Amino acid sequence: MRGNSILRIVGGRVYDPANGVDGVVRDLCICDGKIVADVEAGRTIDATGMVVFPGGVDVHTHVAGAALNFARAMIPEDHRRNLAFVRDRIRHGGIGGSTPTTYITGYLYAGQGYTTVNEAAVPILTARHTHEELRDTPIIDKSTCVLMANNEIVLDLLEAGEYERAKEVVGWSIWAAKAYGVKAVNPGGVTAWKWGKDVKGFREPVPGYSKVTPADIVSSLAKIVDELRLPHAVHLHCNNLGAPGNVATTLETMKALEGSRAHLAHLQYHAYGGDDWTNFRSESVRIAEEFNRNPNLTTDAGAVLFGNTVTITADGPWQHLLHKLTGRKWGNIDVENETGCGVVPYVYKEKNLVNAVQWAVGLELLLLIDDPWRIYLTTDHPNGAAFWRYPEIIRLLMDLDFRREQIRKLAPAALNRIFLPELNRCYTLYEIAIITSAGPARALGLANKGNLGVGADADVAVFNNDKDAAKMFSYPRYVIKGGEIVIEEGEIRNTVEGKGLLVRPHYDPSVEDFIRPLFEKHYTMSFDNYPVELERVEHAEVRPCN
Amino acid sequence: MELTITKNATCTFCGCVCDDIELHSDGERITHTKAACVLGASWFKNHTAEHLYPDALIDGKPATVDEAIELAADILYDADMPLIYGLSNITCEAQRESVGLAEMVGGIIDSHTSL
Amino acid sequence: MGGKVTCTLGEVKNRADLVIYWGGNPAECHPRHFTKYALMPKGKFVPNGRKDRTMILVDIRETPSAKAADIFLQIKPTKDFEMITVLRAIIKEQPVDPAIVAEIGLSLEQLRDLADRMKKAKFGVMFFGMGLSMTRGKHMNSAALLTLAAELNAFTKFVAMPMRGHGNVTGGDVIMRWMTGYPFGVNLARGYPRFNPGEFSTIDMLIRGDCDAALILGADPGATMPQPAIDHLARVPTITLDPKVTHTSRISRVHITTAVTGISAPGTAYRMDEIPLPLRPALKSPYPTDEEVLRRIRQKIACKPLQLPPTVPMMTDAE
Amino acid sequence: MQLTATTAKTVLTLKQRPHIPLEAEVLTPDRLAFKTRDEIAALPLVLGKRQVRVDDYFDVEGDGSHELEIHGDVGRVKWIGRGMTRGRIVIRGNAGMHLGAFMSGGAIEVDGNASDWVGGEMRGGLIRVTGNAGGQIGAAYRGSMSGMRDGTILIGGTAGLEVGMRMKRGIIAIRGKVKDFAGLQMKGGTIVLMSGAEIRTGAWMVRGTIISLAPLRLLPTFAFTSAYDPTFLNLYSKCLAPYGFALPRAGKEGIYRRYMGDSAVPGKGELLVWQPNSP
Repeated sequence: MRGNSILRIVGGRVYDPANGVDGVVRDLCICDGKIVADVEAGRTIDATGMVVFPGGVDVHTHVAGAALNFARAMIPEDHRRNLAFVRDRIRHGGIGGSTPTTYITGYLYAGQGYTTVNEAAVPILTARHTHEELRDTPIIDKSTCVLMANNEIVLDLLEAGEYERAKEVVGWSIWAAKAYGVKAVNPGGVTAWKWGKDVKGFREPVPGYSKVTPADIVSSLAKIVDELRLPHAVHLHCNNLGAPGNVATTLETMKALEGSRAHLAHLQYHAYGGDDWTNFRSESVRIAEEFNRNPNLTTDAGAVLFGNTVTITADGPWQHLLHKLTGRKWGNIDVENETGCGVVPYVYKEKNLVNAVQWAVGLELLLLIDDPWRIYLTTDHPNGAAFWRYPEIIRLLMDLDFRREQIRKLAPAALNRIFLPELNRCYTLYEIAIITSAGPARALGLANKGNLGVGADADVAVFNNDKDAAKMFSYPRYVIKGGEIVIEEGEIRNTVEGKGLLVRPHYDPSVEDFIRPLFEKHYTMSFDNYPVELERVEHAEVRPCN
Repeated sequence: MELTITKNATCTFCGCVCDDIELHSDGERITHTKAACVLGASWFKNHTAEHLYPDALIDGKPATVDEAIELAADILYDADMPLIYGLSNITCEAQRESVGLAEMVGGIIDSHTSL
Repeated sequence: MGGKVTCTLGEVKNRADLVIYWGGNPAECHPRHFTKYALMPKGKFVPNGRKDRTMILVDIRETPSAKAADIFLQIKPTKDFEMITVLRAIIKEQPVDPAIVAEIGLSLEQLRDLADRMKKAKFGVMFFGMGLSMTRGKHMNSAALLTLAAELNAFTKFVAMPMRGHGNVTGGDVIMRWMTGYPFGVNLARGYPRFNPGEFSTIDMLIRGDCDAALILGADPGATMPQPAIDHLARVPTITLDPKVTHTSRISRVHITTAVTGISAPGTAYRMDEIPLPLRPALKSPYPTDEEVLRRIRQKIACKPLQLPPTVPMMTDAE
Repeated sequence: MQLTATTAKTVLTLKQRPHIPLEAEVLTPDRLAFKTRDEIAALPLVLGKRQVRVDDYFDVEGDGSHELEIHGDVGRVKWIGRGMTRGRIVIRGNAGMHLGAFMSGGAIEVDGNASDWVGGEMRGGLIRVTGNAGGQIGAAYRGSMSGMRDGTILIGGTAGLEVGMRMKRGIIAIRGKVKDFAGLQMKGGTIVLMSGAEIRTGAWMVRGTIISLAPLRLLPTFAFTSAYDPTFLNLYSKCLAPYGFALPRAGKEGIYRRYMGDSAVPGKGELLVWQPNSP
């Protein structure tokens, strides 16, 4: 696992925001998989004229597990439309496109300089499956977030006012799923979907409950995550995703958090105004202003790019609506007592007003939120676009002329619904290094990632300094993962195995005596077969909670 | 023979894959099942740890596993279009190996699902 | 093709007040489906278990499962697709031709009553078996049922699920999906996965003679497939891995005896609702596991000169 | 040296029938037109996992041209004419799967039988088969939203399942009887069934027209609307007549009964079933 090669990368312009290093030409030394102060002997990589970044970190993506794998089978046409990957001496073959197969996912992430990803939605019930897929996802390190905001044991406890016990259950569940963090998707809404409904108001009881509201679920889970001292804040997919006028819910959610840490996932999908699809518009300014005022929050863009993709989310009711709106095929799996998931193929079109607004909102949030340490580059892969299209977004952020050119392609009627044409901010390379690596690593509480300081993991990406940022970030010259060169001259040279990152929060083991009878009553498998054994996580690294 | 009890065992006879079965075994055979249905119980009792079949056969004659593996590798390697089929009554771990093998020998892999 | 609207079995246990079995005989083929998962258990929202549920069986003959049904709808053979298509029209209040409906073997009133029960259910589920998916119409029959279930969500909550037969067949689908993007019938000859049922599915391939070697494991096609398919298996060098010497073993060049899944071979298996479960073998086998044999075959091949796929350009739909 | 396509034909003659299917998407006028005989002979085909050359399986006569003639039973040779945009392919013998799939122009003529997926997702051009064909003619590949988007497919014999599945435009005419699910989920275009079909014709169709000169067993989700003389059939008659597909006009000999469906969708497709006047 741990790289044993000795490397010295010389002459590169280093961007290491975690250590305040902004484009300084300096050597980087690597030994035993870590960044070290100096090395003797070993291989030298001449990076003169190139740009050196810490390996990318994706704070929110869907790359493995039952829902994504369900989507794979649903879209053979997408597989055929995109170039596949042909097996060679080093690489396995597989499918690219919107839902790449597991090996290809690892190659594609590494192939754009990313070395750590967070799979954002894992039910406990199928966590075993997710970990099996992640084991077949090479090169990158992987963490997972376990779905808790529609877990009926937790919701029933919150309804009964048993917060402390809910906390124990969450702690137990994280360890059972061998997860790293806690995900909340449409709090209460997926439970309601089990009866074909959605939650009505943020402060109205969840259908089927008399007291507990989405607001209660959000604030309780945020508090629980803080009290369990998880390295990553509650990872929150707010209610009302995608809906016109959902800005109100998002603002209310920020308020309900009352200063607790939270990571608001794919904020783009939660920043819309209007009452219906006809007057749908961007509310990125209001969202960004409120967000800027709340230092307890981090977020990721969930940006959209035009083209074909497939949408996958635990947000079942939204997916049914999307299916009805588009007439495209629809997949849905409800997972007993825990969550659900919906799958609908989708195409974002420049000439579609709603899509144009969505495209703009993602970029607007990235440009309007003033602290790059608190907003990260994502597309909510594959929902907004496949992750391998990140370099296109980087170009849109860095290159004002290019951005204007793209804005001109939008339906003219979209222009008075968005703010993007008025925004002139351009990202610097330093800021790109923050939103793609140092920032998300910090949000995940991974001090040894997104960091080129001595002692950090030797996950490094070296890029040509190309004027076209999309090209630059699509073809790294070198990618080093855990001290091993995995990409050289844009080609995969080595497919090392990645680590599984997880936490073991403190909880009272006797909570099992509480869960077991409930489980036996409401589930259909044996309780003893439910938790994933630690050996099932390949190269598991249990990270501290403090 | 000493009796061993296995709890929460999983039955793979049918697609229900019930995982609440208790198995009592004497080391050679499963002597008793709890919670299994008729089909499951007979499935468990039908398979023993005895050496009832030859390790391997080549052209119908007993052979060693090594010889059989060697020949199997030659056949799949030399074929232009090998087919790997079945995958129902095997573990996921074996299924994963099967897909890897199919990739390696450039073949087609298929299961009962295609029927 | 359309998608699929489904759930894990615990959702059925906790919520389903309308349970429909279509073209299957769980009483004999999946005996605990009634008792452990779908019909008898008391669930969170169906506290009285069986009493809180209505069970409807649709089949072409009266099987022992009919005894467990509240309503048994016996239809004429090969009329499933017609019946489902009519139900799709009825739930949308679209016209149907009563004279042709009669050919299904049910009256229009019976079908209207069924549609009505479906719409009025709080949580409906349709389990379908090989009586649907393996009879005339095949994948279109399954697609029809899945579409009906999806469309019922305009009125209430409804899901559908295939009653997968053989042990871990579901695991095969799941793993092929993550490794190749497709659930079965995957052609890897060109170094990347290709999928086209009918072209790359086993029976068709064997009958046309499209393969020149075969490895069979976890199945006994020599006992179950049509004779022309078996003949081709006998014609080409075939390798069989099985805990017993099977019909297929007898027409094979190579047979290797392996340990029994879940009894003497450890690992994982997927339930029909795609929940992975660990296996806890109770016996030690004198034989190697399938996994081990496969790994050793791969190791042997790895010692030979590497076979790389053809270098011709990839076929994509985009060109 | 600038090569120009000659007016002469390129002739490939099958030397040996492959023991497993041979994939030959390279055999299109577009790819061959500007190549020499030797270059054509060296072009790659795929036999299972192996790469072979055209001349491993074919004798090659003539340089590349827009006119490709293939002799021999190429019933196991797949993807001939894939994506072709121009020129002509004549096959004197049976043709394998996916003949003319994705083609957008030119013509393919088969003097023999063809297999499944003739003209799969084709965009234009003409495919004519004198013998029988398999299933999924002009159909959508798995998961695709639509099948053929334009062009003409004419089959002299019978055809299999799912003819014209999800087709959007274009014409498919079949002289022999076809199997189940003709016009499945059809979105537009026209299917002419000179000898009718087995069952489930027009299942789940949204739009488009299926004309049958033989009685059909209808799904219960089609409703009779009228008996009439569809004047637009003249157009089809003119277009199809040269190939021997004559559509009778309503009048003394009979009339077309029009049904609309599939109400399960609900769709507005039409089935026109010829009803001869009883003598």
